[in-house]
Amino acid sequence: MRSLIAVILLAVIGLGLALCLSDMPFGANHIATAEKAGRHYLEKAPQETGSANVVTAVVVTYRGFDTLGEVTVLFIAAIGLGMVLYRRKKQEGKPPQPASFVLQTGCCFLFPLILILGVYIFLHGHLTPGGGFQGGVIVASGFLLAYIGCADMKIRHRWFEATESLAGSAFVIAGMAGLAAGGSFLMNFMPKGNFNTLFSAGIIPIIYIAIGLKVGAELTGLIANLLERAE
Amino acid sequence: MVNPVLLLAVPLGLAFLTPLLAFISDRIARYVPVAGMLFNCVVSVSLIPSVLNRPIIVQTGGFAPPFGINLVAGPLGITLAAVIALVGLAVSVYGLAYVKEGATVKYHVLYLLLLTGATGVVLTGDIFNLFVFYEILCISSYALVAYSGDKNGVEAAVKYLIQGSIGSGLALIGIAILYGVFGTLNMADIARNIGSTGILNTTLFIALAFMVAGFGVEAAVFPLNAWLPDAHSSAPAPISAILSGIAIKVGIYVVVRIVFTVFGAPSMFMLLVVIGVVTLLIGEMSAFSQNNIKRMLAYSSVGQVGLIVFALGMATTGGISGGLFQIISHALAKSLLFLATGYMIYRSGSMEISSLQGMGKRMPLTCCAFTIGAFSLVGLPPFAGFPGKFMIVRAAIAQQQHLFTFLIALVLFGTIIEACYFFRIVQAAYFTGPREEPDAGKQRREEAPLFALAPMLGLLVFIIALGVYPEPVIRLLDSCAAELLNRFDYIKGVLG
Amino acid sequence: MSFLFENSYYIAAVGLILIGLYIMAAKKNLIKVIIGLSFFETGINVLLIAAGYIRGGSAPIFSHPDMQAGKMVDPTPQALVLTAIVIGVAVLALALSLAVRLYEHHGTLNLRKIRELKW
Amino acid sequence: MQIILLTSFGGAFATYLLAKISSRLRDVCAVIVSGLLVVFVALLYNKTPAATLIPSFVGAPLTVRLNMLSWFFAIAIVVVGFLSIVFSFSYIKGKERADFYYLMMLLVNAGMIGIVLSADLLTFYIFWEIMSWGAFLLISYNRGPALRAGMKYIVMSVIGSVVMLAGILSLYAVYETFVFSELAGRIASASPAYSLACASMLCIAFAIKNAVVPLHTWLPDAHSEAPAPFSAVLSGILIKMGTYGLILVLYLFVGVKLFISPTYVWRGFRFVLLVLASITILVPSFIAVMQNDAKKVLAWSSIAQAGYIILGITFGTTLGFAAGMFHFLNHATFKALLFFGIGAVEYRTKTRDLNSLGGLLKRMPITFIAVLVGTCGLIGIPLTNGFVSKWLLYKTLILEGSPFLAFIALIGTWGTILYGYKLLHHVFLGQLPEKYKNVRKAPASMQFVLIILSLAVVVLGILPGIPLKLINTIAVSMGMDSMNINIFGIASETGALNTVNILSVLAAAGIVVWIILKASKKSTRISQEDNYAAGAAIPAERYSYTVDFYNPLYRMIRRYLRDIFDEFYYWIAGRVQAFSDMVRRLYVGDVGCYAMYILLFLSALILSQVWWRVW
Amino acid sequence: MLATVQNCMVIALTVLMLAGAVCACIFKDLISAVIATAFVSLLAALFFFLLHAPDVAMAEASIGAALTTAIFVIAIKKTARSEEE
Repeated sequence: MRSLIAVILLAVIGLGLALCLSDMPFGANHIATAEKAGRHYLEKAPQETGSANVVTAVVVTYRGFDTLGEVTVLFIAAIGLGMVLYRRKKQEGKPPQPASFVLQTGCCFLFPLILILGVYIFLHGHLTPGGGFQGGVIVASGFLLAYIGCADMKIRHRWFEATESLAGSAFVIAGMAGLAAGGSFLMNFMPKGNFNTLFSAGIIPIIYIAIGLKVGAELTGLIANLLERAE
Repeated sequence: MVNPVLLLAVPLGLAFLTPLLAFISDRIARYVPVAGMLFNCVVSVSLIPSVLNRPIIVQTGGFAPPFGINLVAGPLGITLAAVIALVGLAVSVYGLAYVKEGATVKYHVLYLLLLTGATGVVLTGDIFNLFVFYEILCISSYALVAYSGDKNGVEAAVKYLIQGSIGSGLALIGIAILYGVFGTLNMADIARNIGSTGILNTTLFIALAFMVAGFGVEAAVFPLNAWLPDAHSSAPAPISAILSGIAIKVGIYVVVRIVFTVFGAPSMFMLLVVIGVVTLLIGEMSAFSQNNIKRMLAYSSVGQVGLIVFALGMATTGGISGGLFQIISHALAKSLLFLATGYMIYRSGSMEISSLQGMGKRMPLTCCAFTIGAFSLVGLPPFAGFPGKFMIVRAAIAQQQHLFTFLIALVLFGTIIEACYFFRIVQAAYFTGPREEPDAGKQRREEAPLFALAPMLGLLVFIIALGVYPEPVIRLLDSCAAELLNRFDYIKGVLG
Repeated sequence: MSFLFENSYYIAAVGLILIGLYIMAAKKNLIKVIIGLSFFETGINVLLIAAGYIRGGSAPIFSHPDMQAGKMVDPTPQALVLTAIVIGVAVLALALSLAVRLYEHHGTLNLRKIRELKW
Repeated sequence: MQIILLTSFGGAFATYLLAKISSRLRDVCAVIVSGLLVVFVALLYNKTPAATLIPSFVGAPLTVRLNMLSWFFAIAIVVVGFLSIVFSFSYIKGKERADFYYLMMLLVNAGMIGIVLSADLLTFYIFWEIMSWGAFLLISYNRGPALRAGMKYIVMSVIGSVVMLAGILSLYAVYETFVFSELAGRIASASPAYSLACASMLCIAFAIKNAVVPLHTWLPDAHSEAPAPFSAVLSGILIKMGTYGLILVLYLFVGVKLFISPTYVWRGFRFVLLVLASITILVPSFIAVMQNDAKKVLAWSSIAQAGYIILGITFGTTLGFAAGMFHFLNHATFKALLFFGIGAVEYRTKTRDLNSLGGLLKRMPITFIAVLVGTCGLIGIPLTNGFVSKWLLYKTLILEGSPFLAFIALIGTWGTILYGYKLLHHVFLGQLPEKYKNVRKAPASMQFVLIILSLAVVVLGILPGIPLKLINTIAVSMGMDSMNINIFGIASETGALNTVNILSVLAAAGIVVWIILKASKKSTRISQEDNYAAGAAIPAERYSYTVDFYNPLYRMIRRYLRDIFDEFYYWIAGRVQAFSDMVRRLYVGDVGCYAMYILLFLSALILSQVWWRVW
Repeated sequence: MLATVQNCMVIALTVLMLAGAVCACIFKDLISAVIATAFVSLLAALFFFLLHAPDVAMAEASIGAALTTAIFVIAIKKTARSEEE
């Protein structure tokens, strides 16, 4: 009964969406004119920000404020998860079963490689696809692997907390520096450098490093919290 | 002049720093929200005079509005930011005393971020940025509702989360449609593209419908508000106060901003009015026969939301400034009520109204605060609720339409019901319970601690001050109403 | 057929959104509901990216100096979707942690049975 | 003027704060404040100051002014207020939360002063509400059944103020002003339907406060459950704020010319008011006869007496107006007196049940005399002020050709005699129950109040010219004909009234009766125990008390005197409650359902657009 | 020709994706449902790639397909695995 009503309602909503989508045909060039933001980004991003990856330019500079908010959301999720799963007394759970030897060795072998990959991705965010988030997630998945595989690995939460706190503050401080130096928050006030090289694009790599570290630390903390609760 | 972006950057930075500070000492971390809100309070109040003439447009990243994200510190935004900071300050001081158990540092961080999210929503001029701040607000409130970790808190948080994420998802669909049609995310730019057609075409209307339904969840208008009674009644007292006082107001702000400024859709105004009345009636009626006091207050918030939406939907200067005044007075009064109730429940150990017996003797000051808050909500002079209700009714009658006459009758009926249940509680607090000899009362007095009383009394002073001399605020709100009504001024102000 | 060719991305997006909403409205199990939520969010992301696609465009990265800005897809939705994905995972993580807590309290995740707060 | 308001409000809070230091200081402060108010108001006699309190409050100034009408009401308020505070002295001593009690007493008083002083509807409304919620807190003060009474009162009061708000704002919507004097001129030219609508809304609001019959149900409970001093204020003054409001509406806004004009609309309106007023006299008078709670008797009597006032005022002629206004003043004195007297009895005996009281004549002589005087005034026995006003009223009714109404008013007076005597007898005459053997006299502060008011009743009865002169000035200022007043009454062809003549006639009659009594056989005193009981001594607890005093009458009229309105209101309240409970079921607690609500809302919006294109 | 093949492929992917979603809806075993979810996420990442959004594709693949699944599995481990009680 409920499913039926739901299907009917969703049919109506689907109809509405379809009507909308017929107004924005797939693949049409909706940013043809110059005053559209998308066109502006494509044409001006290399000069204005010095980043080869326009998406990165948009994420970090044009819509940097969004990114700050997004980092905050993740921060909230990490903290909120810790709060929800907070336990007054730390109970001693039974020690986790050690993983099989193959898994353990594989994890320990892969762990540094994954970390390096993650760091590479967020360092090259302004040049190649990827950036702070993707890199951070990859770092976190490395830690996930370590948690699963190397059961005896204990990383203290405080380090993650310190990292995310520092990285977050670094983001805000970079923004404030922009405000102080250029008169507007998150201003890309540093020299742009040579286009398409690692040391270019002003504060973008710096912010992306901060984001990468922060996202990595947050997601790791998140997983660690969940896992701890599990055992 | 201070840059309004600091209203967001400073609390954000403080929130990020808090875990570090907590390494040094938990005591320092506790005072971070107080510091952040104090800062916001000072800054936003000091900004009010300068934004009255023309809004301050703040660019981020140094890019001109349609290309970068901009903040629009107009009268409306700054006024709401000031209210948020003010109520936030009071509640954070209260939290110092109230929040003792559990992950206190995390609580304070989330609390500060919740208020930052709310401030961001009212200040931003970019619709996706609005969505992001809206999510900050929502997600931190999901987590905070479950702060105590008890059965009801977690259940309420789960329900809130599910409904809230459906809402934000729908809103994001609306934003996606708008972007697909216009290729821009700046609210002023979208508004300029929509123009002043009056009647929207189907696509735009559906985008609007998605956004109203989505953001309406946080605004708690009738069919979308089922999370509210659960969440408000199960959260810890300061969070209930913030949710009722601030969070739903921000939701209302978003809906109104979208309907008025972005779409300029006069055809939606009537819908708002009708939804408002229905919400009001359902909220007040549901509150009428509640035995759980926090749930009753929560339903009363639903009713008040209805009243506010009704007022804003009238789309006249009088109606809007009445609605905004009601937002302020309700924010003050309802957070006061929740704060007072928090300690009453703490002392009596039960949320049943019958357990409030004799509270007037046990905690006289808290009870007095509760009573005045209740009177203010009912709209009795000389408290802040009166000018708001008065202006709303005046604006509705000034419409001089039969429909409005009918609706205002329903609204007043709702007010009567509201008066009934609030007076019942006031009676229960003062005039029931064991009769005591005047001398014996001294040793049984268990007043709330000073840190909890101070913010209550602060809010009380504001309620009475607003009730006795509302004129400066009304003048401010009139310019807010003008900002909402003249969308072309807004567009011109942002895009030049 | 050409309709399908033209709009298959949209169909996928809308389909995901609707299935997600259906799961959220009609399913009893909280984990299922959260799965529905993740579909819903994925669907919106696909919708946004599809809306930003420009026929014949390339990825908005100047990996070679001779690339032209006119031949690129719109980067804005991609930035938005990046944000939306992260927000989505944040909500998801929080929801799952709440589910764990809920299970500890009620011993079930059946939402029809978890109805202490009502009326 | 501002000083008056400042004293009244500031004094209330000062009293409360001082009470935290010592209760002695509190009493002194309360008396000083209320005494100062009497002085201030008295000093303002025949002056017409005006002032602005707040230059702009929600877009309109808050202004106050004083004229003869408001002075007339104000002096009654402050005097009764002062006396009630003095009376409270011993009444409230030793009860819980006395500080709060004083605060509220003074606050309600301040609110009422504000009402009569206000020069515009907005100010009026604000003070009206302050008075209303203050009274609510005071009515609930006694706990127990008082809670129910308080709820009933505040619900009806809120309904009233909501209706009033609607009325005020309907006026504002057209004329864009709240000020009385500006409104007064403009309404006369409005369309009859519109002004009738506004006038009836305001009248409903005032009728609730004034307890005109279909809207009276809060009053009996509230009056009987409130603390005695406040009952006096409530009955004597507070409900008369409704009268003040009615006078404002009928004589100032509508204008007396229009009100008694023979147009269809206004004739009908006036007719309805007159009928309601006469019902208000008739039915409650007999319900009062039936009550066994001393304060309930007085409460119902208040409704009936308010009916006389309304009858006089709605009549619209100078004489009627004078009758109404004078009766207001008289009612304030003698009803306050009665409440104070019964309060004193209650204070000493801790009960108000008429059937268990009796024979207190010897124990509390001063109280007895006061209640006797009050009852005489209530009934309208010559030489008390009640006689004068009732005489004026009958005169008006008969002269203006409404003998039927006069007849109803007379029947009401019979009822008054019945319950007045019942009250007097049950409390003070008959046998003294054992347990009240040791009842002491009322405390001095109470006796002081009782004596003052008794004197006022008699003085006003002998020298009615003092207030009538004032009333005449008011009437003239509102555009009515003048009367020819002298200190002993009215000298005119139509309604000559001279208390000197009456006094002499009465004196003569008294002498005759006394002579007859002297000449006839001397009465013998008989001991209480000396009645026939088949030889056995009657145990003390078996004394015959008068329980079913008017049993035959009671059996006769009981059937017609159910308070159907009260039952009806309870029925409505029950329905609303049941319906609210049903509405609450909407929140089923299942989050899937809630998700469906959201989808339903969205799809309804989309559907309405796609199919009907409504937006 | 190439375009047609690609179009057909996209249609096939769409069908697969929706089928995966429906499967996730139907499966009583929550772990299977989560695997189906991961599959859908992976396909979504592929879609993003096809729509020339490599950044998003990376994010979706790493977050949607890997991290989310891990969190889901951990959470299911701590609660009940089967949908029915």
